[in-house]
Parts: sequence; structure tokens; C-alpha cells
Amino acid sequence: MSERYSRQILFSGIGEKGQHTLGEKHVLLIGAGALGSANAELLVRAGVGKLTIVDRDYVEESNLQRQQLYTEKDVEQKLPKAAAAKKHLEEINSDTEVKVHVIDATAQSLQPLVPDVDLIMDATDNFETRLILNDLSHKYNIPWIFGACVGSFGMSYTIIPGKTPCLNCLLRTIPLQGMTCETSGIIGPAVQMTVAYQSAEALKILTENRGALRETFVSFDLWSGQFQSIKTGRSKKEDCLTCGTAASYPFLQPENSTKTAVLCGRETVQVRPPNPVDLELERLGRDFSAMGYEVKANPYLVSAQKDAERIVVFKDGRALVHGTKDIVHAKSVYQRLMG
Amino acid sequence: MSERYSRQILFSGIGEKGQHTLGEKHVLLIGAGALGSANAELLVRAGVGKLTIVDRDYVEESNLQRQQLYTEKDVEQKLPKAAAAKKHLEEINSDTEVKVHVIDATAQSLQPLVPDVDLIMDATDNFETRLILNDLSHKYNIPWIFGACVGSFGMSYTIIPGKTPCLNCLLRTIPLQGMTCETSGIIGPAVQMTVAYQSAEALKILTENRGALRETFVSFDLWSGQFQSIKTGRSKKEDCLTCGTAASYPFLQPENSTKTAVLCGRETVQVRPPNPVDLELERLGRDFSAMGYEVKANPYLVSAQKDAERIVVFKDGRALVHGTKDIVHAKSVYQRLMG
Amino acid sequence: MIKVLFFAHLKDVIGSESVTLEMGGENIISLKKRISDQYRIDSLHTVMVAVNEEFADDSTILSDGDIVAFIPPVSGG
Amino acid sequence: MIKVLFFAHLKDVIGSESVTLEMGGENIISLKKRISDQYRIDSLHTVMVAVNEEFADDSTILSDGDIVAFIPPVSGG
Repeated sequence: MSERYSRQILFSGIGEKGQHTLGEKHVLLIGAGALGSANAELLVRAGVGKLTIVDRDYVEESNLQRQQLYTEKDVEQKLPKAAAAKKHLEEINSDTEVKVHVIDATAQSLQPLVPDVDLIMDATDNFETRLILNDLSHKYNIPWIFGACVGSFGMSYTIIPGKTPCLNCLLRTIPLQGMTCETSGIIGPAVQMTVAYQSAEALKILTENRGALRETFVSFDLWSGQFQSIKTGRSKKEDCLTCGTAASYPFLQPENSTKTAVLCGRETVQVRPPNPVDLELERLGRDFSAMGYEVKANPYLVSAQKDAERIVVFKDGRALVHGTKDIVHAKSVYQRLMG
Repeated sequence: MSERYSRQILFSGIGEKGQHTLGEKHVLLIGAGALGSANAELLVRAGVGKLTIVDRDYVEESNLQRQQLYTEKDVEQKLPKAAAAKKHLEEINSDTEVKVHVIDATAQSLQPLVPDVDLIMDATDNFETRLILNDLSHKYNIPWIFGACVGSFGMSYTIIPGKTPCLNCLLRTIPLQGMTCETSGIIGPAVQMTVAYQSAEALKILTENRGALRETFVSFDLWSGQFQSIKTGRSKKEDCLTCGTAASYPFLQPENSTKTAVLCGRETVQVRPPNPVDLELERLGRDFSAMGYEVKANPYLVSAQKDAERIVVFKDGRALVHGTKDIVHAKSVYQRLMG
Repeated sequence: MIKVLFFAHLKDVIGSESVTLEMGGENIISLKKRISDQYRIDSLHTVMVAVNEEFADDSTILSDGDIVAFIPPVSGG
Repeated sequence: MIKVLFFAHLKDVIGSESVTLEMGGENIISLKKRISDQYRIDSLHTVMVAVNEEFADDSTILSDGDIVAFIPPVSGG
């Protein structure tokens, strides 16, 4: 261990003791896109003990421009991002235990994963999921690190239950749809800088240097040169339903995770089965072929295409219906193919 | 092209035109360590046309903690960093032409590479080489982007010949030995942030958005939260020997690159042959074996170890003598083995 | 005079990184209304607002010399 | 009063990120001498100095309220 981490042990903020502490920590990383893949690589190179990654998506060509770890071969094989990340991370550092879940991050699916971990890292692309992380963080008293970026702009904030205001305190109203990379684009340096802010705070928490935490909400624009480091102290609300005196964790309530179909991308709808299933992908692939679809499969998913219709079905029964933003149409495609 | 780079084309600062321009640019990257590997990955993912990488070193275990691209297998194979980087970069983006030189970056070796390029990126680990880059930049009127980091601290500055003060203007005296990662350690987030600053300015130059350039010298500390964005306008010196009215490019003078042995690391001395050579590595490996050394070789280098003595010889005749900081001793090891 | 900084896409909508306004004694709500009216944008209710690098409420009263930042939450990741 | 910020390893040598000094009308050379004497460090001649986020010469005169940053060039990469 000492040779691999020697430059990090030399850093006075970490040392032998900090390195050893880091090696015993477990991080839950939600999302394996741009922020997720880069944060994962950084933490695994640094020598975190265990990393659990949750992501519902697979690697596509348009990801390669900014998402670390992934290669052209991963695109060809349509590997789920979490599985591709695990493969590359194990080539980088076989000391870290990497566990992956190719699932939708919902209140229900995340709840069992949270109690075991020391830190939750946000690498999601929507506020619906971030508010679930915010609730889980407070329910189980585990810090989480918010990060988001779009264009040349990014922001990050570290939330410590019982100490800092939470995300719910800071947002005036819930932004139903913030700017996403799909609508406004994104450049690699904005990802890198958001990751630098997130991962520096992560290392402080994981090496038990909480006194060094930044405490402010940072936002920056690398193209215009704008920068703000914003104090949050006065924003804590006693009546906040997540971190206040009568917390009820509203985003963990079941009625908030029952939608069976959601738009998740400019031209992609995700359809979920009403109840969890465990598909036999091989048989499904054969069925699709028989129906005249061009089929591509790996152990995690089946991709089927006929004319303009393209659908990717995962083992848990979720499907991504590509080429449409019409939720009703996507549901009908799903029902026609999956019965 | 449009699908791969779609999110970058959507970014209003780049667009279709900027993406096309970027695809025709050629970047010279000096160094393939922490800053070098991460800047290389970012530029190649972004779709730069051609990247030339110069590095004299090979991948070691202690690099993996912070140097992107490299894997445990590269360490086992003792691949030169430049060669390992090329291999991984080609897996990421086969559109970019990647050319590598496993050589020492000197005034003499770099001079022929510079006239062809649109931008020089600094990823070196010493000011001797940076002042050579600074001279070359001004002699050939090509911008360069300084970057350096150590511990949780980093700095970056973009130098445009004829416009900004140069590095020689900003340094009071030449720091013979600044703090290095070998003495003070380094954490990944400090690398990431330095790279974010460097690569954002690189994208502005390469997409011909010079009006958006930052202009200030930035320095930051991610552990303490310190940050300065420093104006440089008043520092330009008319009598500067690099960028002044009577420039003589002092760091390109031959007397500055004749040292045959230099300390390059805590416990490593590099010895250069007096004249360039092109070794037959296979024969050299057999000779070393016959002398009782344990030998490991690849197409770029031969590594030989006997007891505490460890030496790595490259095709160009350079050798890294490990386990010593005594230059005289290292030279004698070199002469004994290489004749 | 107060200075208002616009981040992310607001910068593009407004057409500038910042504007300077003659103002004082009024609160954030009034400022939002003025900006919304002048630039015909209606999404300011989800924007986070900082006054002199500290988060502020809609009811925060502005004083001469304040620097206000309008930061829209972005969701990309 | 001027405030002096120390970056990188200077922070560790001084034992603090910043100090406040009663000073005015003197130049950077005098400031460096005071700091060198007080903290027994002799490497300040290679340090870059910014006054109010603008690079300054040894001869720059300091005024009350100035913020001075001492930034050592680091070589790692």
C-alpha cells in the first residue's frame, strides 16, 4: 500500500493515518455519467475501501466527449455504465471493492443501500433524485455532496445532517426541470471542476478532516470567469420537512415513486413494469428477433431496433424507448413488445 | 461526428463551427504525468485533431493514485507513459491522431516539434523546462498554458505572445527547485482543478474564442479554500529576454541543455549519453542478463535489477538510475553498464 | 446602485453577465419583478439568490452597494 | 493594517493562512524582511507577490487596507 499511495500519504492533510481511514470507508455514488465516472475514478485511485455505484443507463456515443472511464468498445457493446465503470475501475485499482447496481435510483431502490455507507455522492442529472438523496441523507445521518453542471457552468455543496442547511432549505421551489446537458450542452472542463470541488470535500470527510470542509455553496462559470462562494448559514429552516425539527422526509413517500413512464433525455422515455421482474434476456432477444427486430444483447440488456423504433430492455424489466418524447406512445410500444 | 460531439456542439460557446475548428487543431503536450494524462484525456474526448505528447518517463505504481489513463497492467509492463497514454487515448477516440515521443524535453529536442502546432500545454514538473517552453512559445508565436500543482494547491496561467506578460516576467528569480509532488505529496482533486483551468482556456484557444480567455493568473488551495485570481497587466517587462523588445530566448541557448546527469525525483538520477544514440534493446537486455541482472523489457526500454541497483535504459540511450540521489555514483553505474 | 450578476443561461437570456440598477430599500421580490418585466422572463421564482455571497430570502432588503447573484439551479450531471 | 495571505507550503511554515500587520507607507521588500525575520524563513525572494489581486514589485508601496498574497511557485505536475 505505501508505495501506491505514497504521494497522498506525503500530503500533510492525509498522512498514513488518513490513508488507512480512507481505505476503510464505503461510498455510495448515484449516477455514472460525467460527474459519476470522474468522481468514481478519483476515489478509486485515491484508495477508498468500497464503492457502490447505481446507474440505470448504458454507454452511448454521445457520452464519450466528457465521461471518463468509457471507451468506444463500451459503446459498441452497449454496456451499462455501471458495469463498464466497474470493469475499468478494477483495472485501475484492484484494492477497491466496486459493487454496481443497474437500476433506477428511487426512494425504494436506494433505501436498503444507504445505512451501510459513510458518504453519498450525487452524480445524478435531476432534482427529483437529489431530493430523495437529501431525505435519505438526513434519515440515516450520512453526509452527501451535491454536484451539477451544464455548459461551462457548475455548482457544488456539501450537506452534513444536523449541521448545514439541506438542499430542500436552499431551493425556493423545486425546479421541475433544471437545465440539462441534453438541452444546453456541456464541456469537459466544467465537469472536471465540479468533480474537483466534490472530490476534495469527499476526501476531507473520508479521511475524517471535517474541520477543513468548505461550508460554502460554490458556483462557477469557466467560460465567463464568474465565481461565487456563498455562505448558507442563514438559510436553515426550522420547519424544513427534511432537516427541520419535525422532519417527515417527503421525498421518500411511496406516492412519489410510482410513475411508470418518465421522459429521461431529449428523445427517450423510460418505462417501468408495475412490479419488479427478473427477465430472461436470452429468450426475450429470441422473441424480438422472431418479430423482425435487429437484436443486440449482453448480460445486462437487450437492444432491439426495427425501422425508426429502438428499445433497450434491462434485466429488471425497465425499458428505454428511444426516438420519442411521447410518454403515451412509449408505453404502448412497451406493452406491445413486452406484453 | 455530430452524435459523438453533440453535447459540446450544443454549448453556445462552441457550436458546429467551433467543433469543426477544434478538429483541425494540433496540440503539443509536454509531460504525461498527472496534469498531462488528464489534459490529454480531456482534449482527445473533446475531439482535438492531433495531439503530440512528449514524456521521458515510464508508468510506476506511485503514479496510479492521481494519473488518469494508466492501469495496473501498464505498471507491470513498465510502459513509457507516452506509449501507455497513446494506447488508452486511441481506445477512447480513434478520430484523434496521437503522436508520442519518449524523450527528454530539452530546447534541442522540442524545437523541431513546435512550429507545427497551435498550442503548447505545460504538464512538466520543473521550471527549467517551463522556461524553455516559454522561450519556444515566443520564438514561434504560439500560445502556451502553464499549470502546476502540489499538495492541495495549484496554479495556472495562459500566455499569449505579444499580448500577456510571459512566465519570465512574472518570476522574480528562477525557482531552482519549487515544491514537487515527490517532496510534498499531491491529491487528485488539486490535479483535476488545475486541469479544469488549463483545459477550459485550451478549448477557448482551439475553438478560436480568444475574447473569452481568462487573462488572470489563478491559484487555489482546495483544502484551505484559498483562492486568488491575479491581474498581470503591470508585470510585462520591456527588457524581458523572452518577450521584450530585444528578446534573445536565453533558455534555448545550447549551454543550458548540456548537463548529462540530473536528479529527477527523490531517489532517481537521469543520465544522458553525450551524443544521441539508437540502442538495440534486445541485445542490451541479453548483455544485462549475462551480467547477472534480472531483466524486464518492452519495445521502449530495458529494466535491469541486481541487489539494490536498479536501472532503466531507453532506446535513445537515456537511463534512469534508481535508488540514489548521488549524480557521480549514477554516472559511474551508467558507464559501467553502458560502456 | 446595486449590481446584479447573472449565472448560467440567465446570462444568455439577459444578454449580459451583469447589470447595475439604481435601487435601495427595496427587497428581492421587487428586484425580481423589475428584472422579469424589463427582460420578459418568468422563471426567476426558481432561481437562487445571493446578496454579497450569502443566500438571501425574497424578503431581504437591498442596500446601496450590494452585489446580488441570480443562480439558476442546473440539473446536469 | 494590512492582511498577508500565505499560500502552499508557506502556510505551514508560518503556521497560519494569514496574518494582520500594522503597516503603511512601506514597500514589499520591507514586508518580506519583517516576515522573514519574524518567522525565520529565507525563501521569500522567489515568492510571487500580489497586492489586491494584482502582481506587485518589490518596490510597490503598501497602503492601509491592502491584502497581500505570498504565492510560492510550485513545480509539480
